[in-house]
Amino acid sequence: MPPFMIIDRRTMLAGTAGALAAGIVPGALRRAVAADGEFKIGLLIPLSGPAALFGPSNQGCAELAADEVNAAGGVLGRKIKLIPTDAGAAPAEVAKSVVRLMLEEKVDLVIGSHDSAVRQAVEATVKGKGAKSFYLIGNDYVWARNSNEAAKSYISAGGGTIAGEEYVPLGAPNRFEEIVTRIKGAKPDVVLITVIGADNVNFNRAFASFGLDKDITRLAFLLEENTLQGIGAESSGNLYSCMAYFANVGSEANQKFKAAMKAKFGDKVPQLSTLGADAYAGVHCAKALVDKAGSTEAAAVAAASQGLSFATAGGTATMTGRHVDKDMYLALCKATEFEVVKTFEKIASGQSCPV
Amino acid sequence: MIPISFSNVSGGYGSLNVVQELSGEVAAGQVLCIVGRNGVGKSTLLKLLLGYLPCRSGVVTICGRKAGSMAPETRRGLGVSYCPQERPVFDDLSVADNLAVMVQDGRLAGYRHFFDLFPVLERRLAQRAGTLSGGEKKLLSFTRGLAEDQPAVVLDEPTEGVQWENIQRMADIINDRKAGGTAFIVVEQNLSFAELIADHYLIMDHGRCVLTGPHTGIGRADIVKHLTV
Amino acid sequence: MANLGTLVALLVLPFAVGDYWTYQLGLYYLYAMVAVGLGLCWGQAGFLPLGQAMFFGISAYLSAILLKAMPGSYLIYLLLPLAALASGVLALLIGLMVFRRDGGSGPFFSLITLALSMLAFQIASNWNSVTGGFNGLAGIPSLPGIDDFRANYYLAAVALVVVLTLATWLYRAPLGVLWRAIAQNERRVALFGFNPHRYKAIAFAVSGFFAGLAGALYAPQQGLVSPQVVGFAFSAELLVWTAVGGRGRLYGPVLGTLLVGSMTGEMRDGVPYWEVIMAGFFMLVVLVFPQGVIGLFTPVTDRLRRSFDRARQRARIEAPARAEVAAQEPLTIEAARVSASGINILNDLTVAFPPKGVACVIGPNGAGKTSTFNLITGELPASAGSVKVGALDITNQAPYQVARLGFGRKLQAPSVFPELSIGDNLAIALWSNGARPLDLLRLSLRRWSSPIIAELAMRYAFLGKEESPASDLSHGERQILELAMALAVQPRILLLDEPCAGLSADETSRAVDVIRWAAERLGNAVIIIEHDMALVRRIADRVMVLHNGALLAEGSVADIQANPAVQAVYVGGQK
Amino acid sequence: MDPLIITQILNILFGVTTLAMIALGLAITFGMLGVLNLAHGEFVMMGAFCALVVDRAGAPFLLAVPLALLVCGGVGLVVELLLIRPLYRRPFDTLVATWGLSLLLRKLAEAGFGLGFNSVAVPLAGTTTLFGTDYPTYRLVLIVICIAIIAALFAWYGTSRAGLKIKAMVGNPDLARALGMPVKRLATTTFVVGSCLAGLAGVMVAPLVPVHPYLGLDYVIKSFFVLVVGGLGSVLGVVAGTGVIGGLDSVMSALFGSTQAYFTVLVVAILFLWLKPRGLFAHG
Repeated sequence: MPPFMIIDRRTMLAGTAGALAAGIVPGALRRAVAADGEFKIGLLIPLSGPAALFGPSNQGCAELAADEVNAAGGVLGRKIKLIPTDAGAAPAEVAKSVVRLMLEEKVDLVIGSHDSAVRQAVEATVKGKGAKSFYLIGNDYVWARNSNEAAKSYISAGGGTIAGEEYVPLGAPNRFEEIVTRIKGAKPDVVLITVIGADNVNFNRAFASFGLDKDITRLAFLLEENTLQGIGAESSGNLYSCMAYFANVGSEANQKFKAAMKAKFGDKVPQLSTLGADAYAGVHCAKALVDKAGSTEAAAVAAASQGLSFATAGGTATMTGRHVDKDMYLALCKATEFEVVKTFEKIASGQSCPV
Repeated sequence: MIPISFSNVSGGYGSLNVVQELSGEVAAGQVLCIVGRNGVGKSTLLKLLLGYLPCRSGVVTICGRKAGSMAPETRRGLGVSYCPQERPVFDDLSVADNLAVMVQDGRLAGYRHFFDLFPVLERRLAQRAGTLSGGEKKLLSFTRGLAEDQPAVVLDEPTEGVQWENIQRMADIINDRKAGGTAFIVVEQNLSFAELIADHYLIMDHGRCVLTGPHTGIGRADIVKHLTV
Repeated sequence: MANLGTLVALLVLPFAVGDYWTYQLGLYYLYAMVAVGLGLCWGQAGFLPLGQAMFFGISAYLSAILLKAMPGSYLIYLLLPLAALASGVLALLIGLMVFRRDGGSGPFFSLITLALSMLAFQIASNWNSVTGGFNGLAGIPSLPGIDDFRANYYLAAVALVVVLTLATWLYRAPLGVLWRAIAQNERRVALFGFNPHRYKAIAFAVSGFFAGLAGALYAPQQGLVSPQVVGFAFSAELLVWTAVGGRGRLYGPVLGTLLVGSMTGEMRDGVPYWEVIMAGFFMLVVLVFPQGVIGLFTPVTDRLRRSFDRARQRARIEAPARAEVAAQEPLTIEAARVSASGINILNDLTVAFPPKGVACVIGPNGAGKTSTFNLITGELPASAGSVKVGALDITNQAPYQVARLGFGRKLQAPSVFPELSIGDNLAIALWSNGARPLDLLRLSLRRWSSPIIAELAMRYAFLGKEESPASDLSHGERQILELAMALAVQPRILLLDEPCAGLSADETSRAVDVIRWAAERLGNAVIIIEHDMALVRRIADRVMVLHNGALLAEGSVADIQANPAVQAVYVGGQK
Repeated sequence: MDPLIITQILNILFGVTTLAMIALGLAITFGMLGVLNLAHGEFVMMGAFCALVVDRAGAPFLLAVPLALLVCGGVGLVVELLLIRPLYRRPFDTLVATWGLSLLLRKLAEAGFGLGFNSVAVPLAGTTTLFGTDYPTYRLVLIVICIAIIAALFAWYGTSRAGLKIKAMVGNPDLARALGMPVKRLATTTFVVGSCLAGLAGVMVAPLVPVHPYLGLDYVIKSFFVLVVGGLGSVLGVVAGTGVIGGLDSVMSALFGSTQAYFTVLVVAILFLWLKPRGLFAHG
């Protein structure tokens, strides 16, 4: 069995890194790796392509986690060394980078970032707002369609209706005036947004410029700090985001996390977001798992995962089976900042830390 | 000052020397007619004089300046107008625009005299030049070139496809301008036209000069020998 | 030979470079296979496909679906080549459909392939049930018996060498010579009776097959196929690798892929602004080394090859002679009208050329002489009237169809293929009447010769320097070479457009001898456009005078010279 | 009429006019110089960043226009002299070289501004009521400005002496030189003008989209299709091409959805490339 694991993440933008790497690597690798000296962790982060804007945040947060782990004695007594590698390129290139980590750097572990599903949060929002009709807009690919399928079942269970559903092609230059006009005609209470990246920005800006932001609530499932920066203050009225981490989460753990980042990087703190937080959590998750299992053997790691707790930027997460239970936050956009309005505790995510 | 002179000029396309060591000149108020059958290198000589092809040897002087490797647009600035044999007009432009394109104020007033002589041009002012017949294009090109009023004018087969009465008018215009001191180099196959205007002949065959001299010194029969079948 | 060396080198390479490079190169060999196909289209046949990833990707998806449907079955080794073939057939169809249109080559073809590739990306991203949508098809099983990255490396290496060997063969075969000829002068190739569109479509099909083969192996090697493999970005990368490596040579695209691809792979993780370096590198190569990086080596390798070729002299093979034409028939043009942009070039031209002897067509500039030739060979469409050989109507047939009926033509400006050797130039003419389509894959056809060429080579020694490129020839020599090519076809009717233009008096005199010799030897009709009356007098049995797109006079040289209307046209008249 | 239908009609108008504005510069360089400038989108991107700089400095939005003209025109000048001029008549090499250029410009923008999304405040926020429907004011103004610029260019090209000279030079360069027109200098000017128009388009779209180094990629391909459909070298062609491509895109996405619209545009572009490669206004 390969002495490594991939901490999965859901794909975002062009970097389809982790999931793809997970797909290819087992076939490509069969060699055991010597395990002494430093504990090398390959860090898959987007360094090129449009998703590269998340790279510095991921890397910075992972470095902080590595520092913390090392200060606490390292993993199995060995110091962590991070080896960043580009996950922003074409799939085969990413896979190649992973293999390079295995074969050339002889890393013990590869992690990517991961985020969590938040479909339960729909229900809470619905009830809180008393919303009846929903309009769904997403990119035309698996994650958005699955999320929306789930959302639809929650909505109908709660007695709501679907006023419309739209998908725009991923990776094409999209315009949203037509869709916004249809939304305007449909007059929904809530728009559920599963478009990502630049499309997310374009949609929200068009939405607000038609003046719909005053009457219609928007709830986005993958909206983090960088994207909000693009949406801008004037277009972010009545816009909610639901994710596992926001830089503005008021929890003690996050204050500590942010202070530590500040201490480490000073003025050059990268923009904190859920993606960076995931990288931070990934390193801690790895330490906790490997320390508990006593090795990087997959079977031992799998056994160790049950009930495991580890530090994340948002607080402590616990693994149940192969899922991670962690806190989720609903945040309202105030200009270009998130203000957490509700915390859902110990939500089980769909997938995480597969071994 | 001699408007155009050239000595020992050779050149051509690729590895081919179409023109070999030709010399000649034209003084102010004179017409040099270059005569020869198709394909003997007449148009190529003009392209060498005007800078469209590089001279492989020899010197070209325009209005007292050595042309060297000057671009065609620069040579024009020295004072030479050129009416090429092929594609003589801007096909996509109207007849009026063809005439107006290089006129400072864009007005056609300066062409009055030509319109009186060639009323067909005035009738077709609004028409796209590409739709003119070959002869009409030649008239248009001739009109444009002569109206530029430069000290030297180079005409490449100006009468091709033109009706005889208009050819005679072209000759009248050239002779008028000659009297005013303009120098002309005219490549021509129509001997009747050449005889109306020429002061000197340069008769070419296979890229070389086979006969040259003043109009008065060369008999028609000598020229016809080199020209006809 | 070189490919055998390459194979050995590729097979021992893993022992030198270590595991990671072994893995990486295995992937790049697949990319290189696609790039070789791109080089074949762009560097040989002269058209640039911008969507080559599409053929790679389609085959990769097919392969992935097959592998997932029958994991572990050895039957897959039979099916994968079929997946590759599917890409090849698709390319063939696209090529046949696009090249026959008038915008078929150049930027329009490129943009069509680009748009098709974008379309393929969208289909791959949206057709969830088949392609797995945006996330692609994952968990593709390995090929049976190929269970680690080293085995995959060897498979890719062998596949690459197979592609290189196939390509070497095609480049050397008459087909490759025709491709290069098409890139240099498509019109001239058509005048030898080859349909250039079909041969370009074949080139595109071969490149599609190479890309398909790589794609079919990519799926099991990578275990994952996602829409990016059909997309534009990958196509663009292939294009740049090919351009940087050198599109004109077989090994150029391979070198480009391995060099640039691995450079980016190395720098991606380590050098912060590697893309800036790459961008500067591309621009430098394009501006300073248009031949690509391989152009730095070709002077050396070419010299080696030439000395190698000299070492083994190869005998010429006699080309099959053209089947004798039973009866000579006259060429007649009746009331033909040709016009372009509203102006009549030919005005109801009626003329009959005798089935034997030399006819000269004369007339002042713009009389329609060359247009008459273009009408006969099918390059200018007649809006009215007809062109017939005997009773056979050839009006408005495609140039290559007319050429096959036994028309030889020499164009006004010498239009030999400058970047081909003299021998290849002559061989193309021989193939035009003696080779069946499949013969074009036989290397021996490169050595064809014929008695006519042998006799011409006795008169003109330079024709015997078969290996030297036609671009080294002087203008006069090119005229003679083109004349020789037109004669080598052994045409029933030979059309010569100013065969002696630009020749010295001495050269002209020898050329006239050759034309007379050929006319007698072939016993066919020769029609010559000529201005030089001295020449006409020596050569013409009959003279036709054209004026304003119609026949003005016809007769012997003496008749014509005595005809006042003809004289008036030449001296310029007062009519 | 149903206000929603009016809104959709305005959307179509907006889509067509902005696309025409972006394609215009490309049309000029492709149509007149035969240069396939793959870096055209990056000039749009630079224009958008000029708007960002002005916005961040708190200066009036309109200041972005001269800044963009200066930056894009300057870069265009250098590029023409160093990269484009040696490659005229080598269209495939121009393609590769401008691809390299686009990479370079993107990376330079990244070095200067980072990769993150940035937003430029909409200069005329809010909506205006028109024919009984609320439409974003800035978009309305853009429609008007685009039409004005295109009409002005149309008029200028059709009637001015400079336009005449350009037409003359494109149609018959040898004769143009005989008339003393500096063909090389005009080619440089044309390229610079094309770059400036791209920059201007960038300023205009900046308040609508996330401003980031990869902005240009979205525009260049669709602009190429516009040229293909409209035919090369005429302003009328650009207008017609955007009418077909932009109009189809908008109408299809209004009626069916974005994915279908994107498919339709691709298929129509392919059909045009295949069957009518000289565009709608082919003659001769």
